[in-house]
Amino acid sequence: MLDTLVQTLLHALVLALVPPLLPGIVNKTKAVFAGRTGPPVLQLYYDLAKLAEKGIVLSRTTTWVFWAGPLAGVVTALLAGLLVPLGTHRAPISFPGDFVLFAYLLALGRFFTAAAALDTGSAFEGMGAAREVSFSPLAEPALFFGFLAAARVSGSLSLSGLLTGAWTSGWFASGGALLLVLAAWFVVLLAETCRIPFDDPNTHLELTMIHEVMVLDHGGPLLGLVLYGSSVKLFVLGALVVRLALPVPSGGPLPAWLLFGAGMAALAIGIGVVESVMARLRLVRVPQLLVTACLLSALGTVLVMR
Amino acid sequence: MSAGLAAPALSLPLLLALVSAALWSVAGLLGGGLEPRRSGPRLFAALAVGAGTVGLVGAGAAFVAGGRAVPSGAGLVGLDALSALFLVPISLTGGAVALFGLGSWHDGERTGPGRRLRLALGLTVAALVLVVLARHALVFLVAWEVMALGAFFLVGTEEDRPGTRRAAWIYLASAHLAFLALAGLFALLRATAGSFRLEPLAAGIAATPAGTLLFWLALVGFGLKAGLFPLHVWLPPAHAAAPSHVSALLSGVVIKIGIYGLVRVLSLVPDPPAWWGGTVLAVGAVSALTGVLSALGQHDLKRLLAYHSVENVGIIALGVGLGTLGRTRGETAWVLLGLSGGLLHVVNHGLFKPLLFLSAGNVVHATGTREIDRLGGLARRMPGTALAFSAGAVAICGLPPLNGFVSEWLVYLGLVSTVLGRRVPDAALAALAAAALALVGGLAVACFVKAFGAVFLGEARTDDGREARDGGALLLAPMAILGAACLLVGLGPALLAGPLGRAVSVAAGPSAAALGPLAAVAPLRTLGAVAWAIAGSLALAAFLGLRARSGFLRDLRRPAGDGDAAASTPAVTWDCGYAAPTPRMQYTSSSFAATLVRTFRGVLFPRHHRPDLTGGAVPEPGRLFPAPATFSSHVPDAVLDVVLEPAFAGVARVAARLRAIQSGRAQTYLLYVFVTLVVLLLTL
Amino acid sequence: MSRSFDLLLVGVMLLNFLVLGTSRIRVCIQAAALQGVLLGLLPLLVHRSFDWRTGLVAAGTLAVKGLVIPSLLLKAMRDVQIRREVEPHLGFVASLFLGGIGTGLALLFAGGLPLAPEHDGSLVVPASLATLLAGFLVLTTRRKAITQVVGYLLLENGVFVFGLLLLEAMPFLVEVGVLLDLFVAVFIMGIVLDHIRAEFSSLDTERLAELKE
Amino acid sequence: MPALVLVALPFAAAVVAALLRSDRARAALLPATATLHLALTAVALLHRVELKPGVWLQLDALGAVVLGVLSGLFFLAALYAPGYLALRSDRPNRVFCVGLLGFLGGATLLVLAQHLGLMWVALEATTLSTGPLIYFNKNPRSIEATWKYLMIGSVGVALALLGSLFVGYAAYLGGHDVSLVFRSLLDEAPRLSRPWLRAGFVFLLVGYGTKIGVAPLHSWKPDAYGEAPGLVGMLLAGGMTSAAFLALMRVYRIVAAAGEGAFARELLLALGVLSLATAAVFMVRQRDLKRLLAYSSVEHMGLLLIGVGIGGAGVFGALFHLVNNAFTKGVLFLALGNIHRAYGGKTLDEVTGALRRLPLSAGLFLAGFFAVTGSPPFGPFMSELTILTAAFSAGRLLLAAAILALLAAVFLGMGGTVLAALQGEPPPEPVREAFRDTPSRTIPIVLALGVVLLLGLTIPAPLRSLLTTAATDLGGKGLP
Repeated sequence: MLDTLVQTLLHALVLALVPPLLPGIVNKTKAVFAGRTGPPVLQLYYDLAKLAEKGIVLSRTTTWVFWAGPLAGVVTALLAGLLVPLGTHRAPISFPGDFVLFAYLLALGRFFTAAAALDTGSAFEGMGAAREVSFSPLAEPALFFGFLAAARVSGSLSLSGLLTGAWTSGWFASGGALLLVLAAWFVVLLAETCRIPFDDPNTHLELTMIHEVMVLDHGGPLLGLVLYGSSVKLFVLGALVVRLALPVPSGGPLPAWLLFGAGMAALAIGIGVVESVMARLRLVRVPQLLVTACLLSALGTVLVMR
Repeated sequence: MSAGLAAPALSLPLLLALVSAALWSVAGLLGGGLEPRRSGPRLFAALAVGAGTVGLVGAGAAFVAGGRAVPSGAGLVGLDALSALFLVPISLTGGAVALFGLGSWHDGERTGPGRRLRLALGLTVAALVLVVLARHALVFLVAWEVMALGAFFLVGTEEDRPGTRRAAWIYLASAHLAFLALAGLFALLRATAGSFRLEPLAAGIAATPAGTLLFWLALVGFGLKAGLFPLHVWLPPAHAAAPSHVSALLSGVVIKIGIYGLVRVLSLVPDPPAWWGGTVLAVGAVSALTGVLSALGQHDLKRLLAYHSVENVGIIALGVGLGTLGRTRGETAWVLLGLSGGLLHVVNHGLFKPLLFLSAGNVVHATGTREIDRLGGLARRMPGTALAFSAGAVAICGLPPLNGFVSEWLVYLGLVSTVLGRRVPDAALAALAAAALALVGGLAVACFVKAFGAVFLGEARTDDGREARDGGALLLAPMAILGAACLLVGLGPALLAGPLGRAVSVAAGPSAAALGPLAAVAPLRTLGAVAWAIAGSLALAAFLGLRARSGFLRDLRRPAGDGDAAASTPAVTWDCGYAAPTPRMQYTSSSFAATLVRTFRGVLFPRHHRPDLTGGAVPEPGRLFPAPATFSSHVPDAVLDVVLEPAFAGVARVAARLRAIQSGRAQTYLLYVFVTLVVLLLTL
Repeated sequence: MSRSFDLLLVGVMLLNFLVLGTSRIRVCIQAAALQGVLLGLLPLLVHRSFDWRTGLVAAGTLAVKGLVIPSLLLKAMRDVQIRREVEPHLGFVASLFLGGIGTGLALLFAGGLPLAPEHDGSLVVPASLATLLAGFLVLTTRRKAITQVVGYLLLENGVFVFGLLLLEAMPFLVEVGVLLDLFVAVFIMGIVLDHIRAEFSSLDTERLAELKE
Repeated sequence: MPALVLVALPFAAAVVAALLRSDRARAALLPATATLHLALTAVALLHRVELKPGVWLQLDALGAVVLGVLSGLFFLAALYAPGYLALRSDRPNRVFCVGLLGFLGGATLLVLAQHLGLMWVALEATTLSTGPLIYFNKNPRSIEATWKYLMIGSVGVALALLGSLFVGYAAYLGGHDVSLVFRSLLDEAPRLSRPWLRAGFVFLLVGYGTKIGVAPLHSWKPDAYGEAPGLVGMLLAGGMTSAAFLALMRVYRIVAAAGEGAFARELLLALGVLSLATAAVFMVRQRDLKRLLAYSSVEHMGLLLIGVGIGGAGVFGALFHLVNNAFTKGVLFLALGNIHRAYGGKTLDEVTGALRRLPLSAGLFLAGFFAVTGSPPFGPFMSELTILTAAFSAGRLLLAAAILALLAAVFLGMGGTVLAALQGEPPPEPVREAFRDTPSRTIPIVLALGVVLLLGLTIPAPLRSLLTTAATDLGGKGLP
């Protein structure tokens, strides 16, 4: 009981505090690849602290929706995080079919973020919003096929169950299928968190951006919320991939948490590597890549059923 | 109905329901027919609200009574949980719509249409109530046709406007086709079962050719009314042409009657073959996809909403199909989850779609246009409407914590338990359906971000909305009611477990006894708790945002311009420092959807009207600038405009050629007589 | 049935060919009239025992088919001053040819039907059907309204011929009724012809093809 | 002996009409006669007796049904007539009135006749008496229509005569004393000579089928209905067709009794389905409203044949449909007559927005349209449903499906034209005095619609038993 409580608290703390670390790792990796020193790993924390101090410049065009975007982005990402098991224990919130909630929470966040972008009435941000909501639907089936495959492997209907169970029984039974799903989910992760090859988080050519261009008009604390929210989203989706990929070692929580942490770090570095070695895709190519991801995880599902 | 009233054994709920029907018709006749000069509208609204309340009470009483009531009233009418479940949206939406109508449709210059409108409205809703109560084929058919014809007059209310007559005709044609199919269906039932009573059929009929014909007649007849792809052709034009509160009634209730009929008839069949459920499921998935895709391409706010009705009916059919498949396979979990998901979605869509149509109607009422690309920035002029629309949008996208999520979640759950099942074909079908549903969800979000953003956010693109205002309480109250209902269902799904379970056990037909409680397979309590958590944390965030920058609430009501320097610095949109942006530079809804439309051009057949660059567009020698040129694009209906119109034109041509046989010469006619004689003599 | 009876029937059939073959409307009408006269004589030969009913029928037939109707038509023809059936929809030779085929078919068809012993071997059925067909030919191929009326007469004559088989079966009232109807029918047609002439100043039915589809 | 009086009355009235001087008196004579005829009909319906052999004039169940329809329909027409004739006071109405009454007399005789030959005589009489009615408008179009009507009708009737003679000869060969009285024919049916009987039926089918107006023998219909005044169209579409159908049924009954029923039913089905198809083809984009109604009549006659062809409860459905169709056609033709008068035209080129210019008549026309296309709560729906059910019960799934499809096509064709005429903006008022709805010109329509509505809600017990008897006479059965 007490153990559960502790784990839950730990889960919440990790979920709340660790995410900004990931972009730092990613950027550091890219810097290394580029032969630069690069910003410190904790850079995002500094930025958030600074942004919290600033005032806000509000466009006269905007309404409450402009505020709702960043807030909803953060809240939904955090709530989604409560569904994904991190340590040995089940996630704080876990019930049959909670993966649907997981996906739809992210969608809720997307709804308000995109709406906030449109609230400014700027052509650029409208463009960004359009791309955001146009690409992510194509990623949804990939996500769900993965869930279905894992569910059929593990025989469980809840995220905690199917992510853990996938390992215990699945990898030996039908590893190939789960591998496909893993690949698909990695692509989804890159797409959802607006990473290369879908989007370049630190380009400044508005016409080519997706996520960044949506938040051009958010400043100060609001921008902080946006950055924090996207980092949480990265963390949560990453956790999904890591938990599917890694086992839960026996012998107490500590090794489990350590393994998980290592996995997340590895994932971040992996993203960094991808971003360093690949170029952005042309926007018209993006749907094709997403459809490919869908096919991959669909194939995985088929393999599982056989 | 008279027989129903005359009958001795009337349970209280049934009596209430019949009274509500009677009240509706009275409302129509008094409020519309013989109008006491100006008080007609008010009288109508009052009676209608009364009728709605009585109907709700009756439904509630039916649920309390256990909802397995045997048909009473001389066996002509009856009220069981299934009927009661459909009675809820009918009564609620009916009342709300009547109120809204009072707000928007009693201005002097439209009295003539107004009276006809109220008359048709009252009779239509009365007929709707009667349809769900009917336990006898003839009662069903009569009520059905009254409902269909009433809706025809409702759609044609503003027949002086361009396009309305065509829309009404398309509706009438499909309605009558549906009616013919149903007449055939019940004639077949009569012939096979030997009675016009809606009673369970003998086992084994489903396997016969008659059974197959029965299924197809039901699917076509009810599918036409429900607007399942590819039978949805009447929906978009009708919903666009009708007065907005009528559109709300159409999509909120009328098309659901198609679902009701399908569920009711399927419940009569003890042993539906697997391919029945599979077909319904597949049709549902296809409708959901095509519906949302076509919606993406629309520029007309109400057409867009209409296509979403196709989508949601598809989701409902998906659930129903899954439930039917479960009945065949004897999988209670599929039955429970599929049917309850479908039926709950019926109620939910009956709440948020009217909400959307009423707010859209408010916009149309205030701006006088349905063209999304002529609107913009209405959130500041019509905050109430904007709030209502956003709530409806969140709900219809199936996003937590509102009601749409609950029903879609149930359907997902059913699909996943099917995926876990033993039979690979079923599992594969379910997996495809689930993925399709996921895609649909994402696209719906895209579509409603577009609609909400383009209409309510940013700057006004034209002068249409300059003077727009929220309108009076009569316009806002119905939306408030519906929105509250959406939130209620979202937060307390467990409350519905009981009634829903009863309705499902009726819909599951003879095999119902085996079904366990719904809560056993679907943790609705947990879901409710989570919904509270989500709602709570969102509220908390809003509150914090409020505290942190006490500009939040003010921004809600703030007219454009004056800001609060202390809280936040007002400025123009930075827009990367772009100089002097004009409202017309905003991303339009068309460009917003362009990527997806291009991606799915294979099914959407988008049409582009490009300027002719070889002609006037290039400047002649003497002139410096090219002549002004226009570019426009639209997405036609994939069935009506792309398939049916050409097909009908072809048929008409053939018919015209055939008519040459009526040449006008007596000699030729006598020759026909002679030839007939000879041919018949040859048969000797 | 007596030999003279069959001879008369042969005459009836030959008159069909005359109607089919000629382009002169006067000849058509006179042929029809002559056919009427023959039909008037036939009943007298059916019965070995002459009774007043047969006499009346014979007289009526002679009067109506042989005299009144033809004279009506001749008058109409004179009024409108047309002599010939020009360019019919089917040529005269072809009409004759078809008429011949029709007569053959009639003989075949009649062969297939059983006859009472007393009627055995008589030409009644083939003659009636052949006349019927001839009537149809005229009705469907001729352009002048008058000619069509003649065609109708032939048709009726065909029916009448068959009626001979049932002389005693058919009650007197019906016989008379039939004659009366025929007479009135042609009379009304005559009136309409008159109106047509007044309206179009011609009896060409090509003018009467305005109502289509 | 009400039968004789029933027949005599209209003919006597016709003579009086011929002698009367004033047009108004003649117009007034019509309702009077009609009322009397209706009353006598009621009496006759109440005192029906079993068929006695050798009787020539008598009312059996089948006759009772048609006689009721006929008398009722004529009553409505007669109510409508004075108002209409007052409107057309520019032309003398002697021939018109005589024709109307002659038609009534002929039709009544036809219904009461229990003798093959007499029945034929009566039908020919009806044909001839209606010719002048079609010519009432005295313009080139109407004379053309009259000519075709007379030619085709007379030829058809001539064929029917030959058919009757064939049947007679079949009896003659049967070897008993030939009487063409139905009763004795029915009693002797098994001994009739089959080949002659079959041949006779074919001739009678073609002959009477021409009068009923089923495809491909319908060709005169659109012209006649199209050019005749509304109330004549109503009498033709509701009365003449029903009477001719009765004649065919009497023959069918003999054929069925002789054991050739299956053969006959196949022919009926073939012609019926063909009629439905033809009607559908010709209704698509039909611009002339009266011709539209004519094709609708073709369609419904086809339904009658199909009902009988199916057998069983279908026969009941067919007879019930005969009643419904007659009165529905009454609504349509009279309402359309008013619209025709108001616009001075009957095609979509002239008629638009009728609901605005002529709310009552156009509204009634719309109701009639819904009724005739088989929407509840109107009578035709009930009868069509009965026929459909019978088709399913007989296991003819394909036939039923075909009927449904053709009905759908018919609706699509008819609806397009009707709505185009009723909805929208009416053209500017014509210069001549504007036509308005008056009680005398609308009450008959309302009455007819009332009948149709009543029949849709419930079949009165007497009618039901009557139809059941008639159906059983024809080898079918009543509603279970």
